[in-house]
Amino acid sequence: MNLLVSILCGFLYFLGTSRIGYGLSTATGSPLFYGLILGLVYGKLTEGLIIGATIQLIYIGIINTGGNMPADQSLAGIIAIPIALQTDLSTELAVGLAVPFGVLGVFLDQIRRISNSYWISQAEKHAENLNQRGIFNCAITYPTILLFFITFIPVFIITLVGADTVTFIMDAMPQGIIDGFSVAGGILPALGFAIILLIIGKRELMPYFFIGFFAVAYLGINTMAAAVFGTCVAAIVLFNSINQKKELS
Amino acid sequence: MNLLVSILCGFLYFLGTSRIGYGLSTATGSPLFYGLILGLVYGKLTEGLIIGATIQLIYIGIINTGGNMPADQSLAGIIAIPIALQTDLSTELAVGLAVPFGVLGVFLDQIRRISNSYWISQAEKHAENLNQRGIFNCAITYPTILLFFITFIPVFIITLVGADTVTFIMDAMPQGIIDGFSVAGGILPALGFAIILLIIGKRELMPYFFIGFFAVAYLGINTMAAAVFGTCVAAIVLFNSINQKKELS
Amino acid sequence: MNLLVSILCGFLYFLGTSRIGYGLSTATGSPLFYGLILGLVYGKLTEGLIIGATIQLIYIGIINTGGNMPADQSLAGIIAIPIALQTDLSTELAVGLAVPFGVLGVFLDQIRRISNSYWISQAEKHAENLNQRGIFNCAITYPTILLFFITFIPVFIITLVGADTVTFIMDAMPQGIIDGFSVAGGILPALGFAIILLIIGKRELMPYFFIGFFAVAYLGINTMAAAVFGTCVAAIVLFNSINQKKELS
Amino acid sequence: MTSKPADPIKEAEKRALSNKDLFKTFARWYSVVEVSNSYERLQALSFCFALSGSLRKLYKGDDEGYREALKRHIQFYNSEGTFGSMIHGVTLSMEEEKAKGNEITEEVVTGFKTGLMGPIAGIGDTLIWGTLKPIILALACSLALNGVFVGGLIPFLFPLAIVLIGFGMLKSGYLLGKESVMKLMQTGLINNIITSASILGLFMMGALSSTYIKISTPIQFSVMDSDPIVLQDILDQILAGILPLCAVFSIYFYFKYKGQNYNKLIIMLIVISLVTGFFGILSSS
Amino acid sequence: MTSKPADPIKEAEKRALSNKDLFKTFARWYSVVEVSNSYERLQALSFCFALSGSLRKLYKGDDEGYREALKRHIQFYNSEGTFGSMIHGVTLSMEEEKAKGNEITEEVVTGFKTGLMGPIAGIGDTLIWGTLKPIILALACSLALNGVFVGGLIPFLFPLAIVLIGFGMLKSGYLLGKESVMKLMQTGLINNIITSASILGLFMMGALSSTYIKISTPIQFSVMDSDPIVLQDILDQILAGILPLCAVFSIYFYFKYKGQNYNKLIIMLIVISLVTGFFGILSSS
Amino acid sequence: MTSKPADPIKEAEKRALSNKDLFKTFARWYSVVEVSNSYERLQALSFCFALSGSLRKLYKGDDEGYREALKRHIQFYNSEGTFGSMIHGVTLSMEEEKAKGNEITEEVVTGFKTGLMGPIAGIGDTLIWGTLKPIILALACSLALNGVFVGGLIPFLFPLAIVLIGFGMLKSGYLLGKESVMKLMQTGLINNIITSASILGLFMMGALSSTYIKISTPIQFSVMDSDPIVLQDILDQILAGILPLCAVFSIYFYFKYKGQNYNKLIIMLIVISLVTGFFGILSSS
Ligand SMILES: OC[C@H]1O[C@H](O)[C@@H](O)[C@@H](O)[C@@H]1O
Ligand SMILES: OC[C@H]1O[C@H](O)[C@@H](O)[C@@H](O)[C@@H]1O
Ligand SMILES: OC[C@H]1O[C@H](O)[C@@H](O)[C@@H](O)[C@@H]1O
Repeated sequence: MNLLVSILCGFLYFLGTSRIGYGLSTATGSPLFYGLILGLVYGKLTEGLIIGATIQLIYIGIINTGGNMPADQSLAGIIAIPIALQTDLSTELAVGLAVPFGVLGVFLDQIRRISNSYWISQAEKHAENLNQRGIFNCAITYPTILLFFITFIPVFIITLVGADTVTFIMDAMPQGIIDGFSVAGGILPALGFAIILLIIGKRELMPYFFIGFFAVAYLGINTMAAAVFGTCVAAIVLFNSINQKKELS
Repeated sequence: MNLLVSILCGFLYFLGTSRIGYGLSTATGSPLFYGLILGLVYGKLTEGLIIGATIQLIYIGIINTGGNMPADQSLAGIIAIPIALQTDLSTELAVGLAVPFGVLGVFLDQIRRISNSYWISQAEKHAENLNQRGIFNCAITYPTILLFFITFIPVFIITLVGADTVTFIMDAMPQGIIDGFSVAGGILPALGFAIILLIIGKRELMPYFFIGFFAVAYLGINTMAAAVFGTCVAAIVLFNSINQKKELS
Repeated sequence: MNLLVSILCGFLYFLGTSRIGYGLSTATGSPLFYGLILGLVYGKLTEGLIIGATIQLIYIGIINTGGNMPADQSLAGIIAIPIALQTDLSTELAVGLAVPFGVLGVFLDQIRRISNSYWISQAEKHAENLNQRGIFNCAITYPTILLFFITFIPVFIITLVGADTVTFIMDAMPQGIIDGFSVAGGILPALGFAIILLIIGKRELMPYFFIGFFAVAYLGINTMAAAVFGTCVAAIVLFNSINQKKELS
Repeated sequence: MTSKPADPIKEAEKRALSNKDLFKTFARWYSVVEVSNSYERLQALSFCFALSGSLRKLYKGDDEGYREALKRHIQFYNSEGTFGSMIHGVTLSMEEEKAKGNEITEEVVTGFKTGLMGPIAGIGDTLIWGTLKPIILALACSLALNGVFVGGLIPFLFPLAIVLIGFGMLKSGYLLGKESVMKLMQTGLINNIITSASILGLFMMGALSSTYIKISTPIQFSVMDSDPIVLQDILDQILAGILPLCAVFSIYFYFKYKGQNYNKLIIMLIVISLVTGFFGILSSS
Repeated sequence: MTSKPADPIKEAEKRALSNKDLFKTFARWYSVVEVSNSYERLQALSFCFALSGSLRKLYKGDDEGYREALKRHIQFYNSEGTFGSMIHGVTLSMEEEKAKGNEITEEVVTGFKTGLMGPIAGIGDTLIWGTLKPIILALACSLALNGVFVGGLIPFLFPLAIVLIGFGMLKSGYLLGKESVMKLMQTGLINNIITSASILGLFMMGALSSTYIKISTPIQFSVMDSDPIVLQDILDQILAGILPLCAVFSIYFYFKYKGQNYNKLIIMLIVISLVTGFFGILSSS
Repeated sequence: MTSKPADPIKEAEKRALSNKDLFKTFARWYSVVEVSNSYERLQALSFCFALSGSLRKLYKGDDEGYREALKRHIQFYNSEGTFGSMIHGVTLSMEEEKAKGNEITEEVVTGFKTGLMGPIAGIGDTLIWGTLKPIILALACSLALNGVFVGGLIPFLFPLAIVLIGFGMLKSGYLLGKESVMKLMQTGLINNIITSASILGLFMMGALSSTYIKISTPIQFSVMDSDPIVLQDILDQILAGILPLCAVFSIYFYFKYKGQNYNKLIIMLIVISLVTGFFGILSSS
């Protein structure tokens, strides 16, 4: 692949995992955003958006509770999208390519969090010395510099040499496997939703899940409509419970 | 009609009204089930299912409160379905044929329940003598043997000779009458629903009836969707009322 | 325009604003009704209904709280509809013609209500003299006679000479302006709805507004369906709150 | 259902005013409510006229009492005509007491009237004019737009409903009397009813807004030689009906924070429509 | 969810009847419930037969006690068979006490049975026969009408559900015993459950009415040389499903006010259908 | 609506930290929350760094106090960053007291922090990460899949919302102080809010599951020379979306009963997908 594109990818992955700005990485590191940028770069905006969104969906429900990242949507996206755009891979195969990297990225994050233990021990000393600047560096400068190496280099290398390898492999891929990846792309979003269910799914509120599910299945409403109706119902329940409390007291 | 088919019909009607297995006759005696079996026998599966379902719908809401059978779906089905399949009757005319037998079947059931009074008086004596076997026979063996004669014979005869008679009559039937039977098929299910309304239709819950009605009329949802949404709403109401009770106490 | 039609129009406007029969003027003075009558007169029933309904919609949500009329749907309708039917005006232009008269009509109503102050001072004297007949005349006869002049004459004149003027003007109207009036026709109904929101829109009930709005937008239900579902939900809420009160006491 | 209301009606037979008297009162009221409405005293004259016949009967032979009563009820009065009929009923029952010589001061009668006319106007305007009227008209419009001529007659259901409800109100007001009506107003029931009606009303306003506010944008543009991008399509994907929703809430907040100058706003809206229509920013859809 | 019910089951091991005994009792009951149903005593014989085996075990060696018990339970009994199984369970637990020599009079046992059989029939008829059965059949019909043969087998889900629920009821009746069951019946819980089930039932009846009552009118007419006006189209614009709704409520009110003579009504309906069908007033749609 | 919050803000002017100080604290926090996250102490360093500036101001001239404070806040801390900002606010208000010399022991400050960080993490993870995030991303995806480029930018609404909510939280935490916040946590209100948010969240998860889990079965078979029967058609008639629903609940129960080993499951799922896809048992639809 083009050297410049590889550099861009390395940088985008660094940006998307830098975590500067709480929740900002959710945007800057999203396959969706990568799909937009790389789609523009390759002059294939629509394809970029579609592949980006398809990969995004796999990770749509994932939460990093307690800081633990169950899968790395950014690595999945930043590897699969440019290679797919470059080699005109189908969306299904792009998913097949993305998923393993989504798993691998978790290890990179573990390296980051292990190494961060060192900086906090340093920061304690700076605190003792009332050295605000030192705390600042431990909190942001050093971890970020280290991160740059952990993130930029692997992505740069993989995207640089990956396209050829991938073309080679994909050409030999039987249709059955391609179908399998397409199933994986269809089934993996269930993971994130199941996790959220575990967190917020009180038994007595589960009917709302089913209403939402079948409102889409039978009435064909879209996501935004669901958000609107869901918000309205939630608001009614909230106001009701507040009112009731008032009446009781 | 073929002798074997008539024997089968007689037997199916006996089975469907034997009442061995509480609620089992709801399945074994359903026009739907008859439609399936007879459809297979005649090699007209689809027609059998459709006629069976159409007759079934007439009786879908009927309840035998206090053991009183308001109409006999089994007799209606077991007469109309084979004759219709044999003579290629339209579904509307099959309904027209079914309905009178649905009324007549009630008398057969009354014979059964009247005669059953005899067995219970016998059973009391067996109870006195601690004769479990005797009680068993009164509870099941004798009533069932008797039932066999009440049910098998009439159906066997009617189906044996019925087809020709029906063909003869139906050929002479003006279109206006056929239209009338078709209206009857469309209107009769209302009977069962009205009865259920009488039983469970508390005034303050009637809005749910209307929501269900118009959800189908305006949103076009099907029966299963209605069941799902209805269950969810009922569950929410149930959990709510339980919760409220908790908060009060 | 034809003299007879103009007389009819004058009379219809008088009738529609006479206010004899509380709420009756809502029907007799509605553009919808005018559209029906004038459509019949001109032999263009469908056109009359559509123009009438379109103008009606502009004023659908308007309430005369405290007797103050914010806009005069009757004058709007009785001027625009006959002229439009006579000169084959498009519905958009009919709206453009209607709206200014809807504003002007307010002044006529103000004259009426100012002059009515005189009659009440008269009526007080009759009360003193126990003169029921006198009260009657002050309450209905005199105001109605006066109203006849305020309403019949202007409408008679305008409709008599209006058509030609309008044809002249409208021929010279650029398409951009026509588009503008069409936008006005689409946006003006919002006025009435916003006013009703001001009156009944308690914050905690606003979710119902949004549910209604998006039920139409996403589920495509029509007005009647909305009325049915809304009534059911309102009834459930009512019965619930009554039940709850019972349980508490 | 039929047995319970029977009692008060029976009881009514012992009362001074017959069902026919009450109906006449209602008929007078219904006919003139708004005819003599003036800025000064609004529905005062109509109120007085409506009661005049029945009052005459109550104060039979007592001209002075009758005169006082007439003067009492030609004072300022304004409420919603349908639900407000209940006030007429209660007033008559109080006048009946008074005519019989029971101790009811003029203050009590007038106090009751003026105390209730406000709240009941609110209820009636919400239920009758803010909910029932637009629902009926909306149904009528949708039929008419489809060329069904019945649409032009449906609006007459509205005065019909008013007559039925209004007479019921007057009658029950008379039969229940002041105490019961006051009690009714104080239990939460009336609030529950208003809340439910507001739910229906708001739901309908939402539905009507969505159905009958018809604006969209015809704007299109192209990015990188792509097919023309239709802005309305994007808006629809984001939130269906976003423009009508904006319209109704813009007006709502304008009224809320800048005061309800209706005529000013209607002119502003027409100007905005002409400008945005002319320049192809908005269109009616 | 699995840990809590474990306790009473464990406890059951100290009880006279094993799980197997209970299952046998239920199997007998399930098999014969309606077979011997007579106008005179309805399910009496089935009740007696179902319990006979377990009673023998409880009154082992006490022939007199056994005889009394058999006679006690061949008396009038009628309830809904599925939920009613709970009564069997409680009865067995009371008989167990009695067999052990504890003071439980015959009146208590019979009183309990006859006291509960009515309410539980109501619950069961609502939940099992009025809600569950039509839902299952409706699903089956809609599959069959589309030619899916599974539709013909779906009705067997109904007896399956009855077996599962019924045995659960019998078991918990036996394990909980009279006091607990009475208490359960008295807390509002049972009412809440019935209310919820009625909500589901009514919702479904609405949906089924709308789906399966199929009438429309083929009437058409013309006004002023216009295109023919299709009456059904106008009805649909006014209120979708208005005719089926009228049908179900006409029958409902007929039953309510004229008594539930089913056969008379079915014949009337057929006559009406033939007439309206013949003259082209109604058609099936 | 505008008058009420005005008071505490006014009052804030008498407080040691200005609005600007608070904003700076939030900005620092917002920038670094997760950057230094370590397995050992998670957000400890970020918490300390975020407060360091404001603490300096509070302990102006009191180096020892400042040192103690810094060390106090470099201890283990983890919560959800947005709602958790309220803890920062309250902590600052307590430190302000402490700096002024009021009796607030170190234990109280730390106890408050560690006591609240858990519950607030739960709330925040539910509302912000479990509800808001997937909703925004889902909207973005559906736009992007339709080729609308704005879809790629919509995710930025998420950090925007975090900034707005988070700063509000920090500010109100500081202005309300410990007592008020504790009280707020104890009234049912917070529970009501969580319940409502969970309702929205669950509703959305249902909708998203139905929209974005895309599996179906391509299996077809024939019975008696009939047209091929498409299994998916039958499934759809039985229950729309039955396969996606099974998928999400299989995973749910796997997690629930076999522990949350995410990576193991993801690999299992891919293997299952490849096998079922290869043999034509499932397909993506
Ligand atoms: O689970 C609480 C909390 O843990 C970590 O600190 C982060 O992943 C946060 O995003 C999360 O909210
Ligand atoms: O109505 C109670 C009960 O009566 C009879 O015994 C049977 O028809 C039962 O199915 C029914 O449940
Ligand atoms: O607002 C109360 C009341 O005021 C006026 O008298 C009239 O416009 C009534 O229609 C209205 O209900």
